Amino acid sequence: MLGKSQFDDLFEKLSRKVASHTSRRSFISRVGTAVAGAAIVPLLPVDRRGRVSRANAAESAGDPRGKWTPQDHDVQACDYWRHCSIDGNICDCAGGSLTSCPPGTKLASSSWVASCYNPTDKQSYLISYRDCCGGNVSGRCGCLNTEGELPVYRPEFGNDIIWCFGAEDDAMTYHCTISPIVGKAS
Amino acid sequence: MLGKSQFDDLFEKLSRKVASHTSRRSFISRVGTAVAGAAIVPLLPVDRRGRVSRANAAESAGDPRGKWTPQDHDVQACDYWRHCSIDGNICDCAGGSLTSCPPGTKLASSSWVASCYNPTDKQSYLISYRDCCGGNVSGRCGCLNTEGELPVYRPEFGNDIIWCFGAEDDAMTYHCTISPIVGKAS
Amino acid sequence: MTHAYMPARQMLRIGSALLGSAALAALLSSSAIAAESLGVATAKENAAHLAAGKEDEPTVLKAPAPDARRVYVYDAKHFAAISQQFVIDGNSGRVVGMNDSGFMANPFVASDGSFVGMASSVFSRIARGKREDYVELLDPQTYEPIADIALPNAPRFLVGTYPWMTALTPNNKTLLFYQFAPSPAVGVVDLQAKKFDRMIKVADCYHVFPAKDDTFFMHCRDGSLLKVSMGQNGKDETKKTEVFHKENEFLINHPAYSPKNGRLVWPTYTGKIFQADLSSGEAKFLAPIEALTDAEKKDGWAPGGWQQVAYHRESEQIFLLVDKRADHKHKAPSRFALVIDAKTGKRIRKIELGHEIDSVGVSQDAKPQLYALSTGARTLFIFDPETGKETNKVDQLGTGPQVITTADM
Amino acid sequence: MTHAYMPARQMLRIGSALLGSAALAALLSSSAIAAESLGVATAKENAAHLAAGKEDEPTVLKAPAPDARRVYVYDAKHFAAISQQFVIDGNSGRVVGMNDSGFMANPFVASDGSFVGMASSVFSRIARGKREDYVELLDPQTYEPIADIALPNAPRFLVGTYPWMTALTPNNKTLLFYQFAPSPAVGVVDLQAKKFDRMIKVADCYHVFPAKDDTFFMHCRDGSLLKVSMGQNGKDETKKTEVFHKENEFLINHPAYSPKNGRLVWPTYTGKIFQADLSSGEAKFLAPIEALTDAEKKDGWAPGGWQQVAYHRESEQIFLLVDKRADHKHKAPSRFALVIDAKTGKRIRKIELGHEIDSVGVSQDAKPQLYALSTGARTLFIFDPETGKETNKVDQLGTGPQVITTADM
Repeated sequence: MLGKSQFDDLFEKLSRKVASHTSRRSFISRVGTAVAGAAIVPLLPVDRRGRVSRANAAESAGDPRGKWTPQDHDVQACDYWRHCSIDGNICDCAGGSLTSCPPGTKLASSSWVASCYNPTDKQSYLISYRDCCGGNVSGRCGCLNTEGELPVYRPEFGNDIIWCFGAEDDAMTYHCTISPIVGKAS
Repeated sequence: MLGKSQFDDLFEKLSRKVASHTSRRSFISRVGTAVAGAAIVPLLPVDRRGRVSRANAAESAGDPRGKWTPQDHDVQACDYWRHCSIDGNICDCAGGSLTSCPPGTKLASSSWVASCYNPTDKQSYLISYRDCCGGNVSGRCGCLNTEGELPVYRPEFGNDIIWCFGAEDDAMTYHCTISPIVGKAS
Repeated sequence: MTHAYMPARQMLRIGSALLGSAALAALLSSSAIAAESLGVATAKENAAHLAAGKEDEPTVLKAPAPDARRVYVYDAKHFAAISQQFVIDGNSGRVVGMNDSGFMANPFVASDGSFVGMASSVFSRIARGKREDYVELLDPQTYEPIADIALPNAPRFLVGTYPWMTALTPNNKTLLFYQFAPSPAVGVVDLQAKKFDRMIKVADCYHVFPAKDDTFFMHCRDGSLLKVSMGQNGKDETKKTEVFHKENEFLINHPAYSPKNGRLVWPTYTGKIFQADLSSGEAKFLAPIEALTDAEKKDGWAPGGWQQVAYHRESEQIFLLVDKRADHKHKAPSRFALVIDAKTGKRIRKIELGHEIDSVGVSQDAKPQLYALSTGARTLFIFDPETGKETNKVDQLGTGPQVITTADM
Repeated sequence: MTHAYMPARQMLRIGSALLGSAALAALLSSSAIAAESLGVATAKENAAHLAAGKEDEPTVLKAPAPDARRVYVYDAKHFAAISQQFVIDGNSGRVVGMNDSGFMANPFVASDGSFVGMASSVFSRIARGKREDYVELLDPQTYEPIADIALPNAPRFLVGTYPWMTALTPNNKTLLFYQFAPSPAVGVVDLQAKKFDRMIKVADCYHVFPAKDDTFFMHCRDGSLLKVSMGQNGKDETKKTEVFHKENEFLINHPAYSPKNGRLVWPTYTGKIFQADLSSGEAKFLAPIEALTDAEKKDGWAPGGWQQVAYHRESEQIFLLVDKRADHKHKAPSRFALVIDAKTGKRIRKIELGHEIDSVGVSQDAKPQLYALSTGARTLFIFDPETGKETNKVDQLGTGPQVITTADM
């Protein structure tokens, strides 16, 4: 893990005040390198406390607008806790796993991030959603979750984007998404 | 309409005894030319009487294996009488009509044929199904009807084939199918 | 070939085996009606034609000339490598054509109806291999290609289709498109010369709102707009406006914009609507509107969907998709549309749409149609916004129809 | 991006609003189970991994080495310009990979498991423009291309996928594919040299059944087989067998065939099963079998579906999809499979599949799995053919999955 000061530095860079003066190219390469490298970099959302999802007794059954209620027992279901801001298809249903890409696809080095609440240990974690690219969309286990999802001008939290930057062969088509943890959210 | 003798001649050519000694290339060009030209050629099925569909009181509701029961009042429904051997998408739902192709597509000059029973005038007609080609499949009003449909070694009655031969620009992708009449079946 | 999908009418025939009777009744009362009446008219025509002893003469049809009620529905097919556009005549509710496109395409339509088109990307082997970005222009009645313009260096931003990431200048002569990586830029395509012109490097800003033929605006991460003046010989200039919204006022991804009068209508996640008049070539910010009352907000009301807002130029009315929803559900569909006076901020009415609606659009004629697209139902519902009544519907629109395009006529 | 399609599990959550309780119960008892258990296992693993303080290290997985129970489901997506193949491990019921292909592709798999592949066609602009036909070979564990072989002059027969229109010779070194227009021919692709070799002109015959590495058979319009001997330097010879079936005995489009023992199993529309042993390089016709009794036929029983028949080599068992049906409904799905002894013609059992099944396949191991694909339900059901019990299922298989491919291991 990076030390506190580096962490804060990164945190600051992601806020709009600093980032508006920063080339996005460098932002992407920084995120990309950090995530692809061995070091796990906690890309802390700016307003993480407000956007962390919390388990709630209110059931969302039957209502697409219902509250996000994460579970920790089925990776292939859209309400699995780590998928709290996934927009696309779960790779575990396509020959990949929760954290690895299916055969024949390319792992992107870039990602968007979210803080997701794990109902088992009651901690929030930073998920760095990585797209598996270079294949037509899998079509299996499609989900649209938007916990903490921000507009496109805050792309590091935006899940509409094809996050295939940095994939081998410049493979820019979307197949599915994995949900690895890159650190604790708090 | 062609005279009786030519009709019989064509009829003979479509039976297996003659056709097995005939190049398929010439068969296709003959069918294609005849259908594309101004003259309407009745491509009579060999065993037409057995394969002509008949209106029947038994309703097929709920059963994909139920008897074909044609109607004459809705062109966009799969059980419209002229669609008795269509396998694909009705062009009327895609910007075409019952007998013409949608804008942007190419009309094939080849076709497969079937005898369909018109419940209004209680006559059977030869339908020469023409594919509209050069566009991705329309996806609207998809139907699978197989009245009188024969195996692929009798291709003139086979509806699995992409019948885009003879379309402008050699457009060989399938968009939808039209159901023009080319003559009476008997 | 076996067909598993089937129109609603077919569903009904096998319905009893699959669905309960309540569900069946719902199907009967909704999806089947619009298409049926179209098929019925055609059947009568053809029966008369046959009875009169006339011959069928197959040909390829032309679509009727486009008017303000020509509406285009784009289906990105949930990130599939190829996609599809449905062209609909809003007057009849008839699909009059379809256009193909590649991965995450951006459709556009000329405000004078003279062409339609899209920026698109294809790959040599379905979803891998050599990538080719191009702009295709199509004749608005034959849908045959008028132009196919190569975009060098694969500059397109691949993202869930954002209508205002790709835009025509008011004179319809230039197409502007957004580039995200490797660094923010806007591509300029000269449609008259049928060639790609240049990339304009910009700051950390997004979207493209053409105000004049040589001027467009963008929205920046810091909450300002960026004015970009396209100069001769690539002498482009950029200038930021004031910051007009706070960092925690999150603007939705799909504002409404009219190049014709330069009006930008931009709601936040909570229904605060920012407006700017860009027609002069300078940004004039109008007083923000609160679409929802404090009581409604407290009760959970908020905008939601994909294209959540539409703007009718002549009447200056804003249409906003809203519903009661939990936090962070800003992309879940809505069952209601608010009609708001853009001048006064007053709510004119609240339309109960009766369906799960993801996107709205409005025709720009004097008595407009309101278009409400349900991605889940794959159906475009057409409303009379004055009465709030559903007047027509078009079903079987692909697998994930999501974007409505209308001409700024 | 908005997702309208959703897994069965998700359906359940909004189910009460859309479906009656009976339909809900049916969903609960069927579709959700298999996938759920896979997701549950993965969740446990990952929870333990996290609790142990271990880091996630994303990578790209390899599929397990293929065995006889590797089953491939091809989805032509109802004539769409691009299509998709799902690779399934029959043991676990898990999708282990997916492969992309173009318009009306033909998948094949090496009998020794050394590669998978497909003959495919793509177009430069989605569904128009320059057409390119090619054969692609893929590694059976990484699904990365091993070879991409161009087929000159666009020779492929574009038709609803017929498994036996494209076939590997027994040694897996040559791919043979059928050409329909402009005149019947069989294309020869040298997979070792990774190049197209030649077209062999043939009479008005169809299908390709490789009997030896240099010999294949076809079926002709006149009811005979055609033997084609591939000679050196393109000196090919053809010879017709006797006519073995009558003109009104219509052979279905998808027979079962084993290149390994040369057994061809070919039912008619009415369930009369012709068999030939091609292993010697000459066609030996066996006594036809009547799969259905006269009483059953009278009662409406007949075969039906897409791939209606499968053949298990070791046990010499034939699996045939049958159901009660009206005339001309030979492509409508079936709810039953007959298990027939290929030697004696005796019916061993009748399996009630409990679903609308379009295609069947069987693994070639000693205790085989019976694969039953429902295009409508987009689900592959796995049965134990001995007990007739459903043992697993794989859902969400594209939009119109239709063809099962297994290795003749």
